Amino acid sequence: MARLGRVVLVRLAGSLPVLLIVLVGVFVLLDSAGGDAVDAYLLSMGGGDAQMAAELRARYGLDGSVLNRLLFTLGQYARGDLGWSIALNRPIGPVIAERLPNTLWLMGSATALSFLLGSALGVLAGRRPGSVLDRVLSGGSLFLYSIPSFWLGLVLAVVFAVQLRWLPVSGIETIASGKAGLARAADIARHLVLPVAALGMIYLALFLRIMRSGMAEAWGQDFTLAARARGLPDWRITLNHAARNALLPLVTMLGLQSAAMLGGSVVIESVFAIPGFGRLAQEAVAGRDAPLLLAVILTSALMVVIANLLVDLAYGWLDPRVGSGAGHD
Amino acid sequence: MTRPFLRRPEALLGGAILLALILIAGLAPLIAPGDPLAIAGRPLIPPFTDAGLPLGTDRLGRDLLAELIHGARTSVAVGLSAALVAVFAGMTVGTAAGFAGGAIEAALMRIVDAFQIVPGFLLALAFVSVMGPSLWVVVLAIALGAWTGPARLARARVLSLRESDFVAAAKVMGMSPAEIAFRQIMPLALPPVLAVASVIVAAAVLTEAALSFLGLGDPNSVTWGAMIAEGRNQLRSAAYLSIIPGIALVLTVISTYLVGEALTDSLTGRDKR
Amino acid sequence: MTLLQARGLTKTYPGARRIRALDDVSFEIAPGETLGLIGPSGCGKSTIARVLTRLTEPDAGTIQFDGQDWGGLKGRTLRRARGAMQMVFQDPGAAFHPRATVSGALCEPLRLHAIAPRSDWPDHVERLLTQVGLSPELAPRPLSALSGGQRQRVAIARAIAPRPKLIVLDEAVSALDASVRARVLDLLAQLQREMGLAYLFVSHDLAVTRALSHRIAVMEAGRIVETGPAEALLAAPRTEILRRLIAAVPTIHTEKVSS
Amino acid sequence: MTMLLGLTGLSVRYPGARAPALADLGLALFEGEKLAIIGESGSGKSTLARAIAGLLPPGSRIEGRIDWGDGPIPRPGRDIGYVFQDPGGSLNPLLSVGRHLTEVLRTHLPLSPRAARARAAALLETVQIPGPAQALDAYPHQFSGGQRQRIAIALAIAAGPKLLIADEATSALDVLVQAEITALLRSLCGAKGMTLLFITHDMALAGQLADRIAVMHAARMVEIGPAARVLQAPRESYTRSLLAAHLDLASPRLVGEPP
Amino acid sequence: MFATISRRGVLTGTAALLASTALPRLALAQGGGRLIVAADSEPRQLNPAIVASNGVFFISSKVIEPLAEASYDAGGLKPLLATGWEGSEDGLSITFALREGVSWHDGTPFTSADVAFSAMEVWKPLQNIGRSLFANLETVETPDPLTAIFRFSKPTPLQLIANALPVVSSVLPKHVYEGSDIAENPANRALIGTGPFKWGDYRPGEYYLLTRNDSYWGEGLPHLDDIVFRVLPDRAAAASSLEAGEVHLAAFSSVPLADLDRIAKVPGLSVVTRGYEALTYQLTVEINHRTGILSDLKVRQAIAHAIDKDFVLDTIFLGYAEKATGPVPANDPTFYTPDVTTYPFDIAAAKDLLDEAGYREGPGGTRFSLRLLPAPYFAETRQFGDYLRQALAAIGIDAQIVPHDAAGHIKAVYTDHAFDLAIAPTVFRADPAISTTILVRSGQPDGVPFSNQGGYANPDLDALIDEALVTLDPGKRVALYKDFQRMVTADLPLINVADWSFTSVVADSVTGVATNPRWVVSNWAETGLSE
Repeated sequence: MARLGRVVLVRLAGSLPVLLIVLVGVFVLLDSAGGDAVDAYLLSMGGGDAQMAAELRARYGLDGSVLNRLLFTLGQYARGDLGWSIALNRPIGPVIAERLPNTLWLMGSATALSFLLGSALGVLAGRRPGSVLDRVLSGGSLFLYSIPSFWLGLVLAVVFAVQLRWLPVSGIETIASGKAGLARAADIARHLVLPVAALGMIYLALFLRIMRSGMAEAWGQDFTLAARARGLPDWRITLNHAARNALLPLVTMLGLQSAAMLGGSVVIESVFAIPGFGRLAQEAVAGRDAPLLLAVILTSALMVVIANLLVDLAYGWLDPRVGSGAGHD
Repeated sequence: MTRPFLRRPEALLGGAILLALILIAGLAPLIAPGDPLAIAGRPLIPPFTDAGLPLGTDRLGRDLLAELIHGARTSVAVGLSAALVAVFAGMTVGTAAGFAGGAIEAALMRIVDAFQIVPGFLLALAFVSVMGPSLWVVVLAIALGAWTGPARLARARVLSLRESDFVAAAKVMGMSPAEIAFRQIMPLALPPVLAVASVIVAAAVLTEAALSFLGLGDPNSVTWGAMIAEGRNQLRSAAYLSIIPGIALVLTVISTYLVGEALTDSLTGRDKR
Repeated sequence: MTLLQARGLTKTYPGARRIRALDDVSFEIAPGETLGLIGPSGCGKSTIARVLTRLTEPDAGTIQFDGQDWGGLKGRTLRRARGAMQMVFQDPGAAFHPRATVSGALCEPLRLHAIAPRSDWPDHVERLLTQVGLSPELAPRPLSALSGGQRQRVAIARAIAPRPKLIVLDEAVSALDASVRARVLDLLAQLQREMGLAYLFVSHDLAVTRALSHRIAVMEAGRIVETGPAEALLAAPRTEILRRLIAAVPTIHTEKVSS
Repeated sequence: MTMLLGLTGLSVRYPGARAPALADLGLALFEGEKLAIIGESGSGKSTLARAIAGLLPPGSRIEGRIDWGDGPIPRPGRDIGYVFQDPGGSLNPLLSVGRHLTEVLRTHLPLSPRAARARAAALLETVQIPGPAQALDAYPHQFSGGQRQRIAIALAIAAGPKLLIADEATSALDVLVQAEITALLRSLCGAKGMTLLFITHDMALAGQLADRIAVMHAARMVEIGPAARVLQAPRESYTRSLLAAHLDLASPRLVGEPP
Repeated sequence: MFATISRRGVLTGTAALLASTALPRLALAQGGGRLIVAADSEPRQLNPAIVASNGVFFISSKVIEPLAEASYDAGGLKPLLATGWEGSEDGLSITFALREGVSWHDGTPFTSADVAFSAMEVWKPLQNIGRSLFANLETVETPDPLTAIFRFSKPTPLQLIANALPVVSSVLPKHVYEGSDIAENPANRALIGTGPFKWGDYRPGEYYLLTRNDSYWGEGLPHLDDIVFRVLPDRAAAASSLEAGEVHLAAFSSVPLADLDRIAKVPGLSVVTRGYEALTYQLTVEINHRTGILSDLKVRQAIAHAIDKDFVLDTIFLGYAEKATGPVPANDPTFYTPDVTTYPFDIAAAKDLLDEAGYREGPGGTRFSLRLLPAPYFAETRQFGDYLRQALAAIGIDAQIVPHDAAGHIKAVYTDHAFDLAIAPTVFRADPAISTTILVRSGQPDGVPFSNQGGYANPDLDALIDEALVTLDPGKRVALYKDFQRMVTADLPLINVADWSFTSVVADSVTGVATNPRWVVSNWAETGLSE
């Protein structure tokens, strides 16, 4: 366990230079923007005068040079302070802490759904490549894969929430319901059904296709032929040999896709009015809130790093050839 | 290569749709002359009710068919340009990293990592908001999130090819590194990257639509994404406004995937042989 | 007189295990001579082939070849000089660019070493093919359409095209079927007689090595443990590894049947 | 001698292939004998082995008859053991050696998990894997090529098959290891009375191991007979050419004295 | 025919309004309940005394009250915290009588000291509108706890101040703010006021919760138990939520206009257009007079002629707007005059004007190119941008839309002046002096949004604006502002296209809807839920 902890720490430390590149890049990008946080603020006030704008810029430290602001931000981060959001007029740390769980729930559920269902269906499709079942599943997944998620989300909302009224239209939980514990969890789960379906479908399709092609590849390899030669039952070869190996590229893909999934949740959060990271990023961009956007992007990047780390650990656990090196010698 | 490609019925179907689409995109000014954003009739004419405006009109009375045809042009252009930029940038960086090795490779790959861990859509969102949503900015924004794939692929391919016997043979023969790089390795590193390019094209079309959905499309040109986004407000009163471009979008993406898949199979298949 | 003189070659591959692939290896090759290099897998014999052809740089050691400091040559000078030392690889399928044609592959050395004006290339290709026992009609064919034996002959033709003095043969016949292998070995021996070539013949197969080599060097764990004239060496092995290698050669207990 | 297996007019054509991989082949295999099938690459020897084991890819066109002696049609794994050429590829890299063995054992034999594990360890001991108990928990990549092939053999014989097919089982191994595996196969067949079908391209190896030798060429069987007879008095010119191409330490050398 | 349909939409809306306003009188007993309202944005700053904007008022007006609220009754004002106001003859002072028995949500009594503090420490130095409106305010005297006397250094028309009261006079508790950094006081995020509702809870990105103030000064008020503002930035989501019954009210046209016809037919929902009269938006084409071409009046007139206002009303606003004749909307009862220069839709006339100005059609029919910057924060301004591009193309002007997001647009237009034409949603706030004359008065410093940033300078117009600002007599003042409208429409420093009224979609169970001309941004004390 201590070794695992060290591995995690080393990996996170290793990603520091990359995170620094991200930070500087975002800073430079925002600096070249037309309009700053004060412009956005004045818009929300319906106007103001020039002196007011100057006062506000001084108050939020927007009158310094890029380098100074960058160094100031770095200093803040070094002290573990995420800074102050100009657009929300609040410290950023608590804002992130509020929004992160919603996005994590959304992404986590969508990932779990698409991974479990996608890999299961992928095994079914890949069991007999070219069969009717395979064609139906492959074709269906291609169709799902091609549908824009926001469009799917809108249609799902209209059908299941507005017409049938089975599920709530939007939000992450019933507003100010005062629910707690299990009742609240059930409430959140109900709210997540549609967004998770809209976000998860694409990845379900993707994972199905990867699993299927992984299976197809596994069938061409010696060890599945060897398993047949050993007279193992069909289901056993499928699950224990072909599927097990086909799972590896899928797990790799899971890590690669974590960034894309986080990006996809931006649109879904917008469609379903879920106060998560994507919405926060949109607000930060609209409000030209550099510290907030920076924090959102860095946190996202960190989440992707952690997701990749988890995936690598899972990979190491699935594939004895990687990592440990311990064992029989 | 052609035979296994054409033998697959789904590849044939995808190819046919894609070909039709490219034809429509190329001939758009001839099929639907004039500005597609021009007001052509009463607003919100439903489809198939007016012979002159077969697909009806939108909120502002613009000809939906003309918009659709010109939208094909933008979608194809955005998809292809974004893929082109991403593949070109990725190939260049990936090949450079693969050849250079050492510190240069490490530095380049850290940059690739940086782009890879930032959600591409988030980056595109910020980029377009900041630079203003012109078509080129959108193309660049999409490419920004898509070039790392080709970069990694190209690098991996270059690394493995660099160690292969025929490269060693060329070296022993006295061939210069530049010639080995560009005449021997590059042509072979390209096919898998090109195969991925079709996925990038499809993803770019979808990303453009999503950006337009969030109001970050170029207002000077018609795109299917913007049409869907506009139509979503009338999703329940005039659903055709977003369904028609939606179908066009899904068809395009599906056909791109189909062709890409067939292409991948035949490209990688040839390499094996 | 020596053609090639290697002194103190040492090479350690980086990595967790830090395998010492070459450990102070020295040897010589005379003009027109075949030095056979034999040993079990992983003993470092292929590393020697790659170090000699400058595909891998040694950590230490010197190589004198053809009267110059071969190990110290760099860049353009090295590329010009490379015509004198050529190499044939184990897998005839992998040694050519996947899209090369026979004539394309054979023209490369002609171009790179300015062997002949471009207009004479077809004649050269024809002569080279004839020299390695192939029909000149194969010239326009893609290499992928040739059999393994034919491809290896093209590889040999490519190697002799720049008129080298030494050819490094790295398991050059190991991937071939027995009957093909015998004919390719015959070809190699014949070319050596005709052109005065020297070979470094790297192989794990003692019987094959013995057939083609004047002298044999035995390797084990990165070192040359035994060297000597082929017959004398095999007749009186001094090391355990050579004894085991000799014992592992399967023999048909019968008189040779001539065909 | 009882006949284990009889093939009559067996032809196999792979899906999409123009030429048959096996044409009109007849063969009788007797219980307890060791039959070597030799031939060069593409001669159809592996197709023959896979046809017998029922491992041809789906869609292959098979004509002719495969007759098994009395009793039920044998099942792969239980009645036929199969060892492949590549010892790495035939093992699932994600499963421990113990999982591999117990999986086969419990598929074919009514064993408790504990009993299966004990049997697995015993099997590893039979194939001379050091420390069999610990080896059960190790993964294929942690073993050398030779050890992996031993494990593959243990898997093939786990259920006590009557017939063991070794399909180029030693070709991918180092020369020194090759001899050990050959010896292991010989002793296993002797001890358990298994019939051995040994596929190889090496004449001498066939001669050392087999009672009878069948020679294959271009999808057909050209000659079959007792090993000594085929090697000493081959009837077919193809067999003779194979023998002529064989090299061993007694073969004539291709080079003279050092220049 | 199309036009008739959309007009009918307005009519049904008004009918529904009559029905709903009738209800509170019939149903005497109010059932309390929770009103759920869709909010499309979360203002960064919620203090209405500092930020006087509709986005802030929408939420904060229920908690913090102004001295007076707008009213449909004659006089246009309804007393809230002030019960009366009187100006001196010389225009140098205004005396407010304050309501008795009012206390802050924390129990402290409300006094004239709070008004004086708010005026001198907040409205005058900090408030976006108050900074100019109260520029001449010198002191506020408090002779007793219920009297506040505002003293000005220059004559200040009572009419202007009275008209501005609902917008600028939100009163803050002195005891909470005194001695603190007012702009950063925590009470700006957890408001403390005198209003019918108390600050409850705020979950960013999710909701604001306001709860009933049991000790409100209005007898028997408020009717509701609490109000939840649910954050729904996506307009389509707002419509769906209404239909699904998750939300009772969506204001400020947050349901897309195109969806209104359908929504109006959904049982239980009504479309209401009243309740916005005192905060009319105008669709305005801002013109950069620094651009040589556009400094030519003929070109501006040509552009005005090229705009088919009927089309704009019917297609973009679907009938939920009126044609604008000038800088004062027609629904203003006091200042509006129809007697101004008008520019009927006439492409031929527009082309002639351009020819006269010397801009002839070049090859391809194009005369010149312009940069067009539609404000991105309203669907209507964006759509009008699309339309204007087409309308200008018809007379040979090639307008290229330069897209920006909100902040980028503000900077491009109001700081960098990187535009030729811009499309803005300007607001008329009951008196031209509050936020309208600033749109054409010269001498505005760079970087001030919603002010004259087009470089327009007309000494005559400036003089008229300045004169009106110190004219005390209401009759004269009104006359001056009518001249103002005539001058603006004649010289076209900007082009007013449409007076744009917002719509609300309200569940039929909501009572007390649209009871005053600023209803959505008023205190909702009389709003309730039936059933």
